[in-house]
Amino acid sequence: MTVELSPTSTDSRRAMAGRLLSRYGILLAFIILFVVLSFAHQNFLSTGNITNVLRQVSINGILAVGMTFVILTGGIDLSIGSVLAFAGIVAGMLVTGADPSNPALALLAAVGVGAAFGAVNGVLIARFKVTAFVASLGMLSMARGATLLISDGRPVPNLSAEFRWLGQGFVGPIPVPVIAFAIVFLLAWIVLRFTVYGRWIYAVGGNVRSARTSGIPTRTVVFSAYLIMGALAGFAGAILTARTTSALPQAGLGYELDAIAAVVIGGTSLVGGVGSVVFTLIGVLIIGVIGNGLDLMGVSSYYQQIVKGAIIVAAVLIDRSRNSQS
Amino acid sequence: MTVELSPTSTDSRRAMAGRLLSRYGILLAFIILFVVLSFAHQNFLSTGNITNVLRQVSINGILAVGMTFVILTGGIDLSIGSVLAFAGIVAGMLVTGADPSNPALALLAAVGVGAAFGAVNGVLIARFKVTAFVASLGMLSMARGATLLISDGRPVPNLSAEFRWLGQGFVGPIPVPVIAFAIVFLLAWIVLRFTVYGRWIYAVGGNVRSARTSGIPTRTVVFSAYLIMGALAGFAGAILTARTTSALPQAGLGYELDAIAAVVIGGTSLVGGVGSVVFTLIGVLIIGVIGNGLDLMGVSSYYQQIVKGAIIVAAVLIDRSRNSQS
Amino acid sequence: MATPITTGTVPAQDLSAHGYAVEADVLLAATDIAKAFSGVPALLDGRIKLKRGSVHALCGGNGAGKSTFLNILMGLLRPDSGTVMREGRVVHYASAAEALEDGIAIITQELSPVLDMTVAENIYLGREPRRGGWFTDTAKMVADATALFARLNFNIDANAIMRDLSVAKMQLVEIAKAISRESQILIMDEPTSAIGEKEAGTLFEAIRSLQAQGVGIIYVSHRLTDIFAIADEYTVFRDGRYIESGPLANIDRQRLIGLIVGRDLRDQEPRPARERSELLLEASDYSRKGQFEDISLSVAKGEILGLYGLMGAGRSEFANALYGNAPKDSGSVKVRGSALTIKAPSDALRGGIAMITEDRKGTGLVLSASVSENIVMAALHRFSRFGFMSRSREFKTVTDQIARFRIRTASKDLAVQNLSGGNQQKVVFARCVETDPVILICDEPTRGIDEGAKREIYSFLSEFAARGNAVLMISSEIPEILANADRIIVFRRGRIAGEMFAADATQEALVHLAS
Amino acid sequence: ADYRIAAVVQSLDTEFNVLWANAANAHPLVKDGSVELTILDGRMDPLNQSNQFDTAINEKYDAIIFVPVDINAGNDPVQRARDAGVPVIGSNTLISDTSLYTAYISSNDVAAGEILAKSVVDRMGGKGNVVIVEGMIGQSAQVQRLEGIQKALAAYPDVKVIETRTANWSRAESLTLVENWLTSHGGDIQGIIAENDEMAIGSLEAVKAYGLDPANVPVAGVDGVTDALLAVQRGEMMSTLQDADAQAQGAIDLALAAAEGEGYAPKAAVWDVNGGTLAWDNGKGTQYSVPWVPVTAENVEALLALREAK
Ligand SMILES: Nc1ncnc2c1ncn2[C@@H]1O[C@H](COP(=O)(O)OP(=O)(O)OP(=O)(O)O)[C@@H](O)[C@H]1O
Ligand SMILES: Nc1ncnc2c1ncn2[C@@H]1O[C@H](COP(=O)(O)OP(=O)(O)OP(=O)(O)O)[C@@H](O)[C@H]1O
Ligand SMILES: [Mg+2]
Ligand SMILES: [Mg+2]
Repeated sequence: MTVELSPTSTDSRRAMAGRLLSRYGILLAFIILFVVLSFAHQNFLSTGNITNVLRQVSINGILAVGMTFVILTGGIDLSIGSVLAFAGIVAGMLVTGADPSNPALALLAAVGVGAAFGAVNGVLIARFKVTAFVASLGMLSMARGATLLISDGRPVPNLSAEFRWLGQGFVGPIPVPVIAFAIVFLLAWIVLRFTVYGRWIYAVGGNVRSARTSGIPTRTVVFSAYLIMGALAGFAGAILTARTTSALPQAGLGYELDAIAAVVIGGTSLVGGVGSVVFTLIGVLIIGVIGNGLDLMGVSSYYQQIVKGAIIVAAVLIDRSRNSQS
Repeated sequence: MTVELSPTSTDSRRAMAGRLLSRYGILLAFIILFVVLSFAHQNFLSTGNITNVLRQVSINGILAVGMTFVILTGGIDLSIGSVLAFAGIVAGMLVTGADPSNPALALLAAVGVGAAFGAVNGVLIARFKVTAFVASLGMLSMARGATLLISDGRPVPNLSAEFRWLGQGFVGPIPVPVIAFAIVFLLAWIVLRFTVYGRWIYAVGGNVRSARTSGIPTRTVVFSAYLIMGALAGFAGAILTARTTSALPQAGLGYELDAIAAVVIGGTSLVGGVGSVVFTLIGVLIIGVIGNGLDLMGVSSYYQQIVKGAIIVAAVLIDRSRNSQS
Repeated sequence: MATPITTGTVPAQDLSAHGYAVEADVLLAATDIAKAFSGVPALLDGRIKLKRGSVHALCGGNGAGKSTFLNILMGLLRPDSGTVMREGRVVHYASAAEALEDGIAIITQELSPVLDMTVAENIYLGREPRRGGWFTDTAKMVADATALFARLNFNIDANAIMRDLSVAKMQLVEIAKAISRESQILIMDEPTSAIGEKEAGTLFEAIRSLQAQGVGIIYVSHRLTDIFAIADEYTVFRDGRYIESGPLANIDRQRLIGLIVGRDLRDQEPRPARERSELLLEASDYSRKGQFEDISLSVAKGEILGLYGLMGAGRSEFANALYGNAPKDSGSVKVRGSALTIKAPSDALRGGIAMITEDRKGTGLVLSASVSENIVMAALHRFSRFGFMSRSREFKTVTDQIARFRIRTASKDLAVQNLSGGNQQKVVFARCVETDPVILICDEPTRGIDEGAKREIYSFLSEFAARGNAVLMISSEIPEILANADRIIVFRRGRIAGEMFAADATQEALVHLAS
Repeated sequence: ADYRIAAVVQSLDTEFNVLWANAANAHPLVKDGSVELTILDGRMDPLNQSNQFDTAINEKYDAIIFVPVDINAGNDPVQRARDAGVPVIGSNTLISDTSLYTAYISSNDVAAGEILAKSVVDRMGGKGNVVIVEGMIGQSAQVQRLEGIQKALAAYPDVKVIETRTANWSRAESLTLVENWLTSHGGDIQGIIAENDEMAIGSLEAVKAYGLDPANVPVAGVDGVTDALLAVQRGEMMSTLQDADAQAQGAIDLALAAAEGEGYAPKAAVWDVNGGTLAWDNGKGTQYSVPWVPVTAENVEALLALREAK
């Protein structure tokens, strides 16, 4: 017994180190990017800019956290941009006009509406076994149509100042959206890492049939992931609306791609079962920092797209090259 | 021995029959849609309209055929819209001005340029193991930037009439783009169904490890799928350019989603290894017929999006409900 | 020959002293092969010398490095060091394709067929019969596959989709596939772990005829009976090291086990005869069209009920239906006399029923999750408070289980897909034990498990039952079922063909009932 | 209905197009049902618009009103309609070969660019650094407004353009972009020229969030969307109204004139507003230019009231 055990324990430490390095390859890529940008532009590291970057990534960050749940179960949600817009309009309608509602109520309504859309996705996918791609693509179209319909295609202006604080306010030196993102991130991290429910999410994504054999309520787990995603899309919609000062029916176009990209750049597998919200955070920051850095340096629109694409690929290449021993 | 054989073979035949029915659930959905639309609008079945629909779907059809190859290997290509635009500009530049090139040459150039982009995707994905999603997302951005750069963000007008024939001409009563799509479709069908290479595409998507153990050059196969996709995106770019009469730098925005949707609605699994280009054709037709039918009936844009989303989900639901025995 | 038990390594030049034939007869020779995974050595000193026309048994406990070694020979893995010689040439295969080209074929331990292709397509994967250079000759492919099955006496429809086959049949397809390559060297990594004895017999016939044609076969199995039936040479690995090799004629079963396990094994105590008392599990009228019909059985407190049958007899399907993992047309179950509705495995688990499924990759493990996560997965409520995992409780339990079942793993946080096959099976076992069941259904529980660990599992089952629980054990190994069950029910074509007490049962009687 | 008219528009998820569509639906003859108006949403894709032309031609509509996504790609569908004998009336943006149109009614985007740039630069006192936030590259509004901006700036040698970048017509994108510019240039930006109102509003928010007084950093946009009118009312930005009513309802009258021929009397109320600069000309003209209306502190209340009424 001891004979077998002794090599194992030192080995396990070495294996651990190797795994950490390879898993954090994407962190390395981020650090390189960060250092390069710090040298490239003197203002990059200024408090003002760091605050900016964090505020800019917060919407995508909230969405990407939700997307992490969905992708961990092996699914995908393309509808979030439209759901975000719908929830934003709903929140906006509540806080405009002569007698605006309490902003908390509007926020709650947005989250609720988002969750309702998420629930429809969840039922279609978990109960009726419609491919996640198709179900959420259909929902993308439906939610956008519904958004345009209730708003008549026009922004909802004149939102109450209390509500706008959600997007534009500060708590001390920290913008409110950043705080919102931080809270969402922390909660997600705790849930995925320390709770039974988190284990279920990973198990279902890793192998549904095995998860079922182990007595895990797989349908409910899959459903809940879309519910969470929807609620977070609604939450992000309220905050985005507060930030853009009116509720815009065309808000959120293409946001799903950015959220998925953040998750995938972080290294979470689209197949499900592998990944972490911490990596998603790194992915979100990479995307945000690239955009900010290129704007700061005044790179022209054309080159910006080329450079942005190249950096994304390079970041993932750095990650993979550290990973390719096996 | 014989005792065991009898149940197995009838079972397998029954399973086969079930699978056929369930596989053609999507065809059933399409037929229902088709019949409903024929009753809903008297012109839907007119030759003119059928020709229209076919011409309208041909670009997405060509892209979706390429996407079928990629998705069968378990991959995805998000870059096709941008690659299409780039190839279109290249073709356009060749056939404009005082001394326009031969349209065949321009077509070839577009295909070549598309294939080159596809090759870069293929190398990143097959050789460097970058996730297909990330690699092609990076390429989406890079190709669009490059397109804007070479065109200086402006359309290339005044293409030669010979070249425009590719998009606007007819052979007998049939529009040239429809013929192009038909040829691409037939070739793809033959390749995927009857050739050894086709088997390999399925094998790689079904189980890479097993394919590798069996001596299939898996990397080359994966690479080739992106190469084909790129070439077809280039081809589609040339035809689109000929059809819109000038080469547009912003062409193809979001086309990847339509192509993927067609493939997935057809029932080809995003996991790879299962599906067929025939189902992709049905998916392409469903998307095309919905758009055309709703336009014919003059459904307003907002409702159109809602109805479109609902029909897509319904079509897949019909498909799945026939499939839920297992 | 009285070679003393060597526990160290034998220098290479000494190999000739062990009765090895002249080099001309050697198809494949490998020396000093080492391989580590992210710094953890899996194989330190792998060696083999395979002769033409010989069946060479490669023996070793779970995690000894056998599969790693064979995958290296096949070009599926790159060794860190060592030499492989193929008929005198030093070779470095960069891929399986090159090894195949060089006349080596493998049946890997982890079955990985292309599930959505037909049987024939799987068999001829990568070397499809062609027509006109580019086109697949499907008709020929199917005809060839059918002829192949006829020759091997396997009962498989060449047109069936792989996904629809049972694990056992998939394994037969893999065997047929490897044989059909007509290679000079055939590597078989536990080819019989999932199939019944009858099919194993068929396989042995095929092996003998290949042997007669001069093919060299490396054969890995934990069924020592099989090894003694078919092999003529052996090589033993232990903990990644080469231990000993020689002609099988010179070694007896007891000593071979000693070499493999590296310690003494106590003999299995025969199960004491016992009275049937209170019924714990009563299943009545289970049917599903085409799979199993009118199955009624009961298991008493303290009893181990064995289910025997030929491949495809419907035992697994019945057990899965009982557990809620597969649909049924009819059937009801009582636990301790009160009815239990089982619609999903969670219902069964709540009622105190746990199951080890036959297909550990498909329905057993979450391969991407760690050893620890897999072990606690079915009983998370026991490791949590208010929905939060208790890491310390998890750590303690997992450490205990790893020691108890001798799971050889670099760390409890290693993804379970990196474990050797036998160790994966032990993880499944540990998980079921953690649910603290009253009734344990185990379908081929010792599949791929080494002799040492098998004993542990048998004694665990015996103690488990003795504590007032019940076990429903499905096994295709007659000696296993005879030694461990109290009572045996035999399935034939989806129906119960008969029932007998283990004490009265014999091999012949069981086979007679089953076929 | 007596006549069936199809309107092929750019995209119904931008406010200006929605205002346009609402105005079209408010045309007296559409309202009373004697004209059946079908609005086809081009979803910002020239190919889609081309397909919709085919549908409209095949459906034998009496006339088509066209708001093209792309100047060049719009020519061919119009040619096809013309070949099929369906009159096409251009509205809002144009195609490069306007001779294909039966008639068109639009506002000159080059002129808009000039007004836009001038308004900002004048508020800057004719000197300082400006940034330009562009629309989606390649679209005619972007190309022509930029042309106008550059034309106007040529007259101000002391004005320096320090950044030019696209924000794709989007408020959220321009918000981020201008935030980043303010970081990199500190307070060194004296004026912001945005090619539409959405982006101007995003820029304005960034300016305010950076702690600058919008009075010191003039921001201007084009279109006169509701949020812009509100911002003008607050004195925070400048905008120029593009008259969607005139463009949409005028186009319908022109289409009906083409379909009915001689003697059609226009029904829309747009022909005599704005000081009579838009003359009906018996419906025989081929080009009608709708003047831009600079939004000022004086007219903004009235414009907002008009908007509320709809
Ligand atoms: N990819 C991998 N990463 C980490 N460790 C691995 C990997 N593959 C194998 N190992 C380890 O290498 C050791 C040898 O495994 P191997 O599969 O060769 O054993 P084996 O002799 O075939 O056992 P079994 O009889 O159970 O199949 C095991 O401890 C296993 O955990
Ligand atoms: N996944 C499956 N899909 C379809 N048919 C299956 C599947 N698994 C098994 N079968 C079929 O069900 C029947 C019963 O198989 P089952 O696996 O229950 O038998 P068994 O007695 O457990 O034998 P063994 O497991 O040893 O093969 C066989 O005809 C088999 O081919
Ligand atoms: Mg092994
Ligand atoms: Mg079985």
